[in-house]
Amino acid sequence: MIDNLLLLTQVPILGVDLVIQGLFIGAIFALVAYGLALVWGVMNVKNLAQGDMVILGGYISYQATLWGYHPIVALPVAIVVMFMLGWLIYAVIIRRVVDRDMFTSLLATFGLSLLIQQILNLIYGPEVKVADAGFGDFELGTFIVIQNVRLYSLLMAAALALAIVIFMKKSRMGQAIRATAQDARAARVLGIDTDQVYAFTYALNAAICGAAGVLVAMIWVIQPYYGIVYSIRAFIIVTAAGLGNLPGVILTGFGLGVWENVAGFVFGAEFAVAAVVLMLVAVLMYRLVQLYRVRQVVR
Amino acid sequence: MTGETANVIEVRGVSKSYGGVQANTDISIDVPDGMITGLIGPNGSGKTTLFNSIVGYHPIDSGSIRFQGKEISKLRVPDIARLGMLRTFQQTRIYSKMNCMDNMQISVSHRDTSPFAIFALRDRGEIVEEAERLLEFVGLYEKRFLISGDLSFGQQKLLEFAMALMNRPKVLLLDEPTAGINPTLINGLIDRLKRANEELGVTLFVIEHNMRVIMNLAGKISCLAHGELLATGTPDELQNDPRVVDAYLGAH
Amino acid sequence: MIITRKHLRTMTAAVAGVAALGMAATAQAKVEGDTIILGAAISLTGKYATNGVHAQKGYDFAVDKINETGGVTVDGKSYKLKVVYYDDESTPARGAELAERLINQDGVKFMLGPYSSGLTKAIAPVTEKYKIPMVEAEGASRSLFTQGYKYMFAVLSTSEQYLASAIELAAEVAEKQGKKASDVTIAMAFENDPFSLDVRAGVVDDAEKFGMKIVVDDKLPRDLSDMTSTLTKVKALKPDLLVISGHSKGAATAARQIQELKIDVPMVAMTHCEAADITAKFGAGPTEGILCPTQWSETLAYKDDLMGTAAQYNSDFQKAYPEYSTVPYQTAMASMAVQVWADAFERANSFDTELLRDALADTEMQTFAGSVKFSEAGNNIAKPMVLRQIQDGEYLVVAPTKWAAAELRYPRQPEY
Amino acid sequence: MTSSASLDLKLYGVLIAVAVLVPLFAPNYIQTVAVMWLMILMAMTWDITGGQMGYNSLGNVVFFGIGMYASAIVQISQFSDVADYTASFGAIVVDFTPGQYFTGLGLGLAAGGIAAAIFALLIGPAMLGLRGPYFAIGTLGLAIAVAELVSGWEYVGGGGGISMPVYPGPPAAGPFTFYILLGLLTLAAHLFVRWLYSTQFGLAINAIRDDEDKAEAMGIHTNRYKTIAWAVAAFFMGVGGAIFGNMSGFIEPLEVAFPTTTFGIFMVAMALLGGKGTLWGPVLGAVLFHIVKQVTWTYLLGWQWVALGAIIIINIVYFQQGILGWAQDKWPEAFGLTVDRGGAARPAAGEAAE
Repeated sequence: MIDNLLLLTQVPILGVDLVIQGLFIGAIFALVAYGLALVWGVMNVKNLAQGDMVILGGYISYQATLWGYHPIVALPVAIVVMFMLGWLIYAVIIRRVVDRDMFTSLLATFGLSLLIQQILNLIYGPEVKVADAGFGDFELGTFIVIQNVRLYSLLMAAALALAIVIFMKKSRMGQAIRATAQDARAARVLGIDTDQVYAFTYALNAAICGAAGVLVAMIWVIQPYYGIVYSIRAFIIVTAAGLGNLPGVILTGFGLGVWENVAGFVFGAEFAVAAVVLMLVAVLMYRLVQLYRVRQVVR
Repeated sequence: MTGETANVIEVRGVSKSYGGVQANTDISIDVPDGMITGLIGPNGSGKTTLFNSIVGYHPIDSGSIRFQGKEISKLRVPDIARLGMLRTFQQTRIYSKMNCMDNMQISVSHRDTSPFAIFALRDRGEIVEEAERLLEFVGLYEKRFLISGDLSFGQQKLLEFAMALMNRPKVLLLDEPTAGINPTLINGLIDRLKRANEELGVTLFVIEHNMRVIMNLAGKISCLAHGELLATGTPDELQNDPRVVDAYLGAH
Repeated sequence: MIITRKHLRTMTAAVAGVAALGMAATAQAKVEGDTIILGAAISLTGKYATNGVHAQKGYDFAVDKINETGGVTVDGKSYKLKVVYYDDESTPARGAELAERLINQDGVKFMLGPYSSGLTKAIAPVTEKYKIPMVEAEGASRSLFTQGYKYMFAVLSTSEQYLASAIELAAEVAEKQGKKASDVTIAMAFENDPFSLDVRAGVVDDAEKFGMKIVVDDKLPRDLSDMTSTLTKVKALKPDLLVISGHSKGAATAARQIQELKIDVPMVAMTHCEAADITAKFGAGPTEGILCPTQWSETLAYKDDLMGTAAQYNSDFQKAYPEYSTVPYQTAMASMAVQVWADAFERANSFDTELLRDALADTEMQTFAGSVKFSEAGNNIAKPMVLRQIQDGEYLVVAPTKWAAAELRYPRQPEY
Repeated sequence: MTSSASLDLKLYGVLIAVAVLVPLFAPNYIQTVAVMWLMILMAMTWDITGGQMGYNSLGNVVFFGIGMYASAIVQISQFSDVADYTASFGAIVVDFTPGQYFTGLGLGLAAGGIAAAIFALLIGPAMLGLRGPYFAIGTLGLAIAVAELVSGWEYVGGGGGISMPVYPGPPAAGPFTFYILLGLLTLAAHLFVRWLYSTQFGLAINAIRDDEDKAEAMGIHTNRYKTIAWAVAAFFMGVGGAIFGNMSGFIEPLEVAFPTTTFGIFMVAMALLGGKGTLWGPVLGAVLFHIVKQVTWTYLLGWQWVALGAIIIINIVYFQQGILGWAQDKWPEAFGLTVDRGGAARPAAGEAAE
């Protein structure tokens, strides 16, 4: 660990590289987390199947390459397919857990996540798959190599996030979603079909995941069991940033990506996951201290 | 007026604000030992905020709160409860999946923290007797083995009251005990509150909206408006205080 | 009291269920009519499933081949082979439970190994306990062979040899260039699991032997999908040799990110290149020059009567399973294990497990995948590990010299 | 209440009968039934906090792993330096006399339980301050974090794992011993939990489940009760993990000791299936779940996990109160609950039913 820190001080450009690569990772995390924040905030569903939906999107782009298309073609396809699938999942499962206690949605979506994993495993097998985009790269200075695919992904994630924000602000459905998030009962009184809103929100989240999955397949590798990686990070980000706080989610997403990369470098790769998950526990503890109902502010 | 009686609660200059809204400003109230004291005021006048400050739900911004001469403004809810000051809730709170007897049994005072007390078997004679006596007192004896969540709202209120008595508190803070209760039953409730005060010696500090009730019940009443203490006095004094009348008329 | 009876009935039903299960499954036995039943718990799902399936296909291919050519003759009678599989879900606890189940409930007396050292470690104590001989083809960890197991035989080379040959090669190259072997610096990235750590131990031992310096020593988490931080270190420290082991997942991730970060280490060695099929995934250019240790190569000059030469096995297998563009060594090793069993049955001329164990211990045969002779500890000491290099998209043997089909290309010149 | 006591006796009788009959008549099933005992133990101890106290942990498996590793360290340090042992990759093997082995095993089991309980006492006050889903997510994170930290801890072999001391004596005796140990532990845990629920403590954790703020307002030492309840669960999980580690023979962090996404979630699913917050629900749920798992695994090879996922979803979404919860709603009298049949209760002092 000391060696690694020394190395970092000797070759400071390494730090820049780690941060840049971390930001790329973080962009994807932020996208997935934003979807989670949406379903969590609007319908109070904690979607443990979040990561598995991402992986599902990844397999859609892999399937596109099998059929001879460029994986990027799968982006709109994945958005549409996942939107419909999300709607279906809502109708069959989620509709019944929306009003239940908070633990129910966690477990039900865990079951869903098992189901998605295993079905993908049955169809595609457990092998690692990739969808190579072949976008090339460029060099920044003499040391840092930037993959164009990562840069494009970052831009696409940003564009997607922007589109969602505009949608939320301008469209009727977006306004209905925001109204429902604030007070579902009041929204119903105002004549908003909250069931429809919920279905749309969940489907929208699935579509976001699908899009993220396409990017994941082009940048990293996919495997039926990789979902949990994204689920956990999405939960960390949303827990840390809070619901309904898009800038917070995005910033935290970037922060987590960078932290994971830097921690993996400094503590050694074997502690990268631990560093991320301990961050979750630390965030929770911090919030706890904040909320702690002591008479006097905690010193 | 209460010169001879020791004050069990002394609130001095308490202020509390929530996110910019001043809920209580420089409030001082005494609750004399062994009496029933009332707290009135229009909606949003800061009554429940003051209650919450006293029982330890949130820190106060300034001022002091003493219970039996001991400063408690920095203690937390359970610690204050163990000192012998309990409160009931405006939205009645009971353990809704347990039956009435269990609700009563777990409400014994928790001052004794030895392992013997923690792991003592339930259904012990003296506790059961006490619980049955108090349930009888509030008129729920026949329903003692019902799941408490299945009781009517009024019955739940009575159960909450009985649970509080089970704890043998010195002071009981009641937040709108008659809210949501069928008006025909209110007299029975007033009667029980008075008996609890007289027979069990529990000092009561009551928030009440219903003027008829509080005039009937309390020996001394304080009135809040816009987070400030408007007046303190006997029921008669308050009823004739134009500021109080204004506050209520202005509010309605 | 209504519920009391109801309750009891439910419990009784549950008990009956457990008992019924017991009755249902004990029907099978070690030999049924003219079929010899072999048992295997193998990873058909979970993270080892890729290679688990490779192994299963290897078992099946050899079984089919043997059955087609007349089966196994024991005591004058000809028997067919059959394998009972259970899915161990890539988890050791499951594997041990399944081994018990195969032996106890299904009455299996002849075992084939699972995939991975971790699973073999979990299963070997069970087979040992019941004195059931097991021929395994996928558990290479040397810690398997220090336990004094008497009933376990491994046809493959042990794991510390996997990348050790790469270290030797690096030493050779260094000396050829007029440097000292001890000047060589090594970066290591190993998955944090029993198998990969064992490979790592072999590398560390050899590196110590030559006095080489290890400059990066990262252990990759098991659900790794990104090794940027490790490779960034490699990039900064410019070692002479980069060694990586992390099953198929690690190989795929490493191959991709080595390309992306334009790692220019002159020598890169990693396990499971073929299993992960990195040349097909990422093309010949970026993977050019990567060294891949293998238990077997179709270019080796071994042969036997059943499978023919290594090359013949290669093409026959691809005919049977067209989805394979290259045959992973896991498959070849698995086939070899079945051949060892068949040979032992014929030599022992009996189904007695003790006689079979002794016959296995005395095995001395050549197969398409190499010679077999077991040490006292049960590992195969007659078969070397070979090192192949990806040259223009082809896997060509470059070491040891005896088998070399091509010159080592050093330093590697990938096209990123 | 006496009827429920006699019912309990009968059920204990059934369990003991199963425990005795299996080795006699179905000795091949010892291993499977031993795992079933473990499943019961997991579901039951999860239910202490999950069902009875309303704190739904997704990370109780952390105690299982800590117990397992604590026992491994204690047992191995009886004869060797642990770091040397793990670094040797199994080259150090010691033949134990039964006396040595069982002394080590006894110490190991005790250490497993104690280490897990201490861990719960240390983290309890902090973690149990989290409410609702945050507690669930926090405990899940904790379990994953501990698993990863152990994976990186070279002293205990990191991701490479540890081979446990080999059971001395004839081969069939080992599983039988662990079968008995797990059976006894499960029985002891159930008796202890049953007693616990019959005390003031049981009422207190029920009160916390129903309304924690109210419980605080009534002066209950909620933090103390919560932490002790979790530590009780941790102790039994720790001993269970220690036994299971010895039974497995080889342990490693992610899949044997801290199987967060399998055992960790199964224990919740089992308790919910049988009916959480009841004494026998988790037992029933664990038995059924285990049987279903064994059957799907045998007859639906390759689809077993799909089936499992579907079962969990159906259980949660359509049948949340679980089997006993459902029965309790249907026949409340049989569970010692009284229902208002209208008119039975005397209108007390003018307080008629509203």
